[in-house]
Amino acid sequence: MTASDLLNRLFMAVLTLMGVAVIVFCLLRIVPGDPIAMMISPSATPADIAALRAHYGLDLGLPQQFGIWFMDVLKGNFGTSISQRRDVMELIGERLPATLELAFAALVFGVLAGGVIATLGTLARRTTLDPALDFINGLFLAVPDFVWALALVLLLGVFWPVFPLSGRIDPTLSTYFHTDFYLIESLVTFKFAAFGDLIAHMVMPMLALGLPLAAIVVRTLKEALAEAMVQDYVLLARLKGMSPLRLVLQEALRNAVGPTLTLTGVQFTFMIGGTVIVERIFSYPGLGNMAIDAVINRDLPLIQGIVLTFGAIFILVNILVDLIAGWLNPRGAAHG
Amino acid sequence: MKTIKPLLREPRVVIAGGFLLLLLLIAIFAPYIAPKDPLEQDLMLGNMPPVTSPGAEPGYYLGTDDLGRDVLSRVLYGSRIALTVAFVAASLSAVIGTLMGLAAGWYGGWADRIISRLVDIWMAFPPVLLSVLLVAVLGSGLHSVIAAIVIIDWTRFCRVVRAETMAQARLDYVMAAETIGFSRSHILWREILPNVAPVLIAVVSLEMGIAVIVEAILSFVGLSLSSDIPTWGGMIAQGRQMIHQGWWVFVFPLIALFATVLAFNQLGNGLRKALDPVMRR
Amino acid sequence: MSDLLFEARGVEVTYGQSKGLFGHGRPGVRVLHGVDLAIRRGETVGIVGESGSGKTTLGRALLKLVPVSGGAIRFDGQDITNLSADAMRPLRRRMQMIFQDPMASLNPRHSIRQILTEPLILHGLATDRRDAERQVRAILDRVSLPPVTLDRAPHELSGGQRQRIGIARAVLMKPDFVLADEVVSGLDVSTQAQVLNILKALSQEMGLAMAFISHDLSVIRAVCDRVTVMRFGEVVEEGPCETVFDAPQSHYTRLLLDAIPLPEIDDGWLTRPAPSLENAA
Amino acid sequence: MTQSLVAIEGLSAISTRDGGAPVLRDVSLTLEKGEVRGLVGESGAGKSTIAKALLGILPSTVKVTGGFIRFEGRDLLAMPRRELSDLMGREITLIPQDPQTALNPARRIEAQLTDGLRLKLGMGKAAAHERALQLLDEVQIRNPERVLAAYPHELSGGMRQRILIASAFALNPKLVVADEPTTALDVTVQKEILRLIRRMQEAHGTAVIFVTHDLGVVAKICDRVTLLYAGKVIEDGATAGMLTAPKHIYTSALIAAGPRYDRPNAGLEPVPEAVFRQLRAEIGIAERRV
Repeated sequence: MTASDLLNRLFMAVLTLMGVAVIVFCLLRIVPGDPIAMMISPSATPADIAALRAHYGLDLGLPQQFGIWFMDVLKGNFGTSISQRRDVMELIGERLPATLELAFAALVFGVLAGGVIATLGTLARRTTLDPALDFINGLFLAVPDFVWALALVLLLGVFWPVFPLSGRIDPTLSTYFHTDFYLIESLVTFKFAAFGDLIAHMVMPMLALGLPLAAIVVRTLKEALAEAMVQDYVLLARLKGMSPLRLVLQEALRNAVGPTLTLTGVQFTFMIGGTVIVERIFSYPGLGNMAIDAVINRDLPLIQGIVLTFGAIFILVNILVDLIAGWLNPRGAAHG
Repeated sequence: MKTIKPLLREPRVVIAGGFLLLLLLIAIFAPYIAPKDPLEQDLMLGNMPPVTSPGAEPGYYLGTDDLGRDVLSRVLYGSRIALTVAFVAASLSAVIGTLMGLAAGWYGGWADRIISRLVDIWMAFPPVLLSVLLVAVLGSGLHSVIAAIVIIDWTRFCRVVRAETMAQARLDYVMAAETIGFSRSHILWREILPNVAPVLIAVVSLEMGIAVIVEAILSFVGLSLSSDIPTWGGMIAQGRQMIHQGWWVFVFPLIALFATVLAFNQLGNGLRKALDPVMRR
Repeated sequence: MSDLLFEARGVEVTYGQSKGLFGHGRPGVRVLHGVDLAIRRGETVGIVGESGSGKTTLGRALLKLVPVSGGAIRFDGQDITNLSADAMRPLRRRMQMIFQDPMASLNPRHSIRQILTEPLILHGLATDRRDAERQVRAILDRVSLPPVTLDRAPHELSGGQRQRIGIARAVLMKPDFVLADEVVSGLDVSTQAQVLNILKALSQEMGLAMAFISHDLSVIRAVCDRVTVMRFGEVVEEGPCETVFDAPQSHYTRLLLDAIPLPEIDDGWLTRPAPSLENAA
Repeated sequence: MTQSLVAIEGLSAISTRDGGAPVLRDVSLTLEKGEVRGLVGESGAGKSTIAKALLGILPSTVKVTGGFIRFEGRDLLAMPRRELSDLMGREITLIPQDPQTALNPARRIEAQLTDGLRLKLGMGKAAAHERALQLLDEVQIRNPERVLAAYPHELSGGMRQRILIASAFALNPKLVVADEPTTALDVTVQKEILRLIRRMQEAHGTAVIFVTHDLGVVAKICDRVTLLYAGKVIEDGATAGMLTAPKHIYTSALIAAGPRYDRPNAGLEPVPEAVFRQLRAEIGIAERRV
């Protein structure tokens, strides 16, 4: 990707985010149910309500509301949450690290598990293990994160209760954290008890998100590897006496990661989207869980802030994936 | 007839299709099959386990929930909502998404630029959050659930159809049709669409599975339908609350959900393989 | 009426040009640098060159299947350089094309009957379906294929059979001009001879003008009246076959001819130095 | 009588995918040290299957049903896996058809060219580098250092094929199997590559099995040639003899079918259906269904 390509991408990203902003703004103005009505006491007078409406800018016309809100967003001001009466950015800042830690853990799990299984499957080509693996993987591909999460609740939470069913960390473990990246912080500050507890809480949501990703990685990578393995260069390397494992890792893998990476990037964004429901199921205090509460409470500023945050993350991931793919592919320069 | 035969040779199509057909019959004839009224409460018979466990109440094969409602009947009735949402939402989003995808992939230019940008914007929303938001906006009820799914998932068809149309458009048979003098729209509908159809049909089937899941998620969050109507997602949410008192309220609708999604998925993949006319050499 | 059917002057084609929002966009690659070509009625002109010579692009530019960025193309006295796709359509019947890969150029979802009869009906060349069927059967006989072929799908035929369908589709339109792009490069020698003979005989019977693109000078000599030798998007040499083959003027043509291995023993051929060339690649 | 380098005796094989259809029918041929032997035929003749059998890389869908392939007297088909893989790449090597797919796009030329030297001969990095430079010089590549550091996509098709030839001759093999090595190339490049293969073969005293469908190429590079049809040897002998005085009617029909730029009025005679009928009768294939 050349510098001007990157500029183009960034410009498009800004356009997309603006589109997201417009849509979410318009959508929220037609929400039935008055957010003000939910936050006031029954004894409030109409004057109190009007004052509150004016306070949140709800008495202005839609275009003005959008204009004011959008200018504020550009300044990094997402407004104040109606239900929690706190700064939206602050709330997001508190919850986002939990979601990011979960998503990255699931990404690492999915890619590692998928990569290892795809490599083993490729080594086992032309044995009975291979079609069996494809069949099982086909089943895994069909199960979405929501169903995984529920199945895990049942299996590892109830029938064989090895992992805690909800939350991010045991509240009795009153460890004080300086940042909201608990997992990373506990690791670098050697708080191993906290680290272990964080991991135990994370295992189930991570599996629910990571298993579908792993299945996709297995399929894509295996197909790409199979395609590479029948190329003449692999045949020549085999004739030169290269071992099967080296054939896969050295000859085929590097040519197979390109297509896999692009697809994994797309799936990663889907997976971040999946955190919303998975966090809900495990009462994991992340951004997605807060988002659903915000919708239920009709907390417009908070919803807007969260949706834009998710949008920005998705777009950023996509650009990153393109950058990595361009850097991995030595032919990219010749094509550009 | 010519197209049926290869379908029957694909085991995934036969097994998954057979299961879904059975499910459809159950949904249609639920009032005749279900042993109890799914809404009938009997607080004396709350939290009864399935018949295999000790202390079960005869006649309540899969046990009862905390309000004494028959789990089996509720699971059977739940298939009605699931399949309605699956068929209606998937067909509607398929029609909208396919039209958009064909326009973008074949006519290109401004149509493509606008549609692709729309899809990009759509892809920047987390789908679950957007569906929750949409149902909040539209108000709960079956129509809202279907509308939310269509509004979100037309992009899935649009992306697949656009990419496939562009791939087909590069093949020589399209250029051949052009040299013969067929109009652009003739080439699109008569030459390209039949070749896009296998992938499209497969995605429709996959989308049906996704729609079932989305409905379940919305019910789980408590936004889909009123609790009077038995839905798998609603039962799962209810079962999740009382999972330590009785696992059966949670497990059976989950199994029904899982089997249905798996069947739509396998049917889709089987169809994609069976409908490919050319065995690649 | 002029006896010139196709006339191309200074044709330029540039691929991959794009405008970017930032920077300069992509300049694109120019693959044709001002090519002249003239094809008379009833005449077969060979276009020969190695990979990257632009021969295929030239053929497609004549038929306006790729955008032309410079020069002018006249067909039967009419300037078609800037005709829109709609304005081109009535002319399409008169200029047909036979493709290199007959599998890719036949719609895999259509039967041979559909592929051959639909164009006849589109252009009103047949009064009704029965008339179309009659004409199609006659042409099948002419390309030595049995009538049962009509009910086959493209992938059920062999390569040589498919290519004969390709020829049949082109000549059924009773065109004035046929573009044949590497039509035998995928075929075995025995099949190649049959296909070329059919093509040659049909073009003579129907008084067809033909542009015959090939990398194989021997094939060109067997089929063509005149030949244009191309290299790097330019014409290197042009003339009647006897002149170009028996007394080539350019070094490049001589180099090409010398490099062809003839099936006869010539011990010195391998070691003999090639005719000198100023800028050998 | 001295022992032939390669002796194929009564080799038969079937395709398991195609309902057990024979792909090789009782094929016998010999190859002497240092000679270039052409395997020629149209598609489906089985020439490529023989090449793959020699390299021990038959696809899983092809099953050998009888016969031997002896390399210096040892039966390749019965050889233990270990011994076979030691032989391949050292004594028997391959020049593949398509230089586009025969070099790994993700690895530099040096790594790919020295694989064999390091894996089979256990050469160190520096020694392998020296040998690679020598090899590139042998196949007339100028500025070899730059080529060694390059990725395949930075080189032309002809250049890549030269590297593949250098790689095939790197370990002084006794037999090189060239599987349609010039089919994907332009005609001017083809001539250079043919010349190069011949020169390398003579310099190293290597025997070459040259698979091609082009009788012209056979005429220019092969000492002897075997013509196949549907997995059966139709004619076998010195190249000059076969081209000037073919013994089988199919051979002469095939020669007459090819057009020639120097004889505008000859060639282009389709192989008569009677010839195919005779071939099928000789081989024992049932009449084709239409």
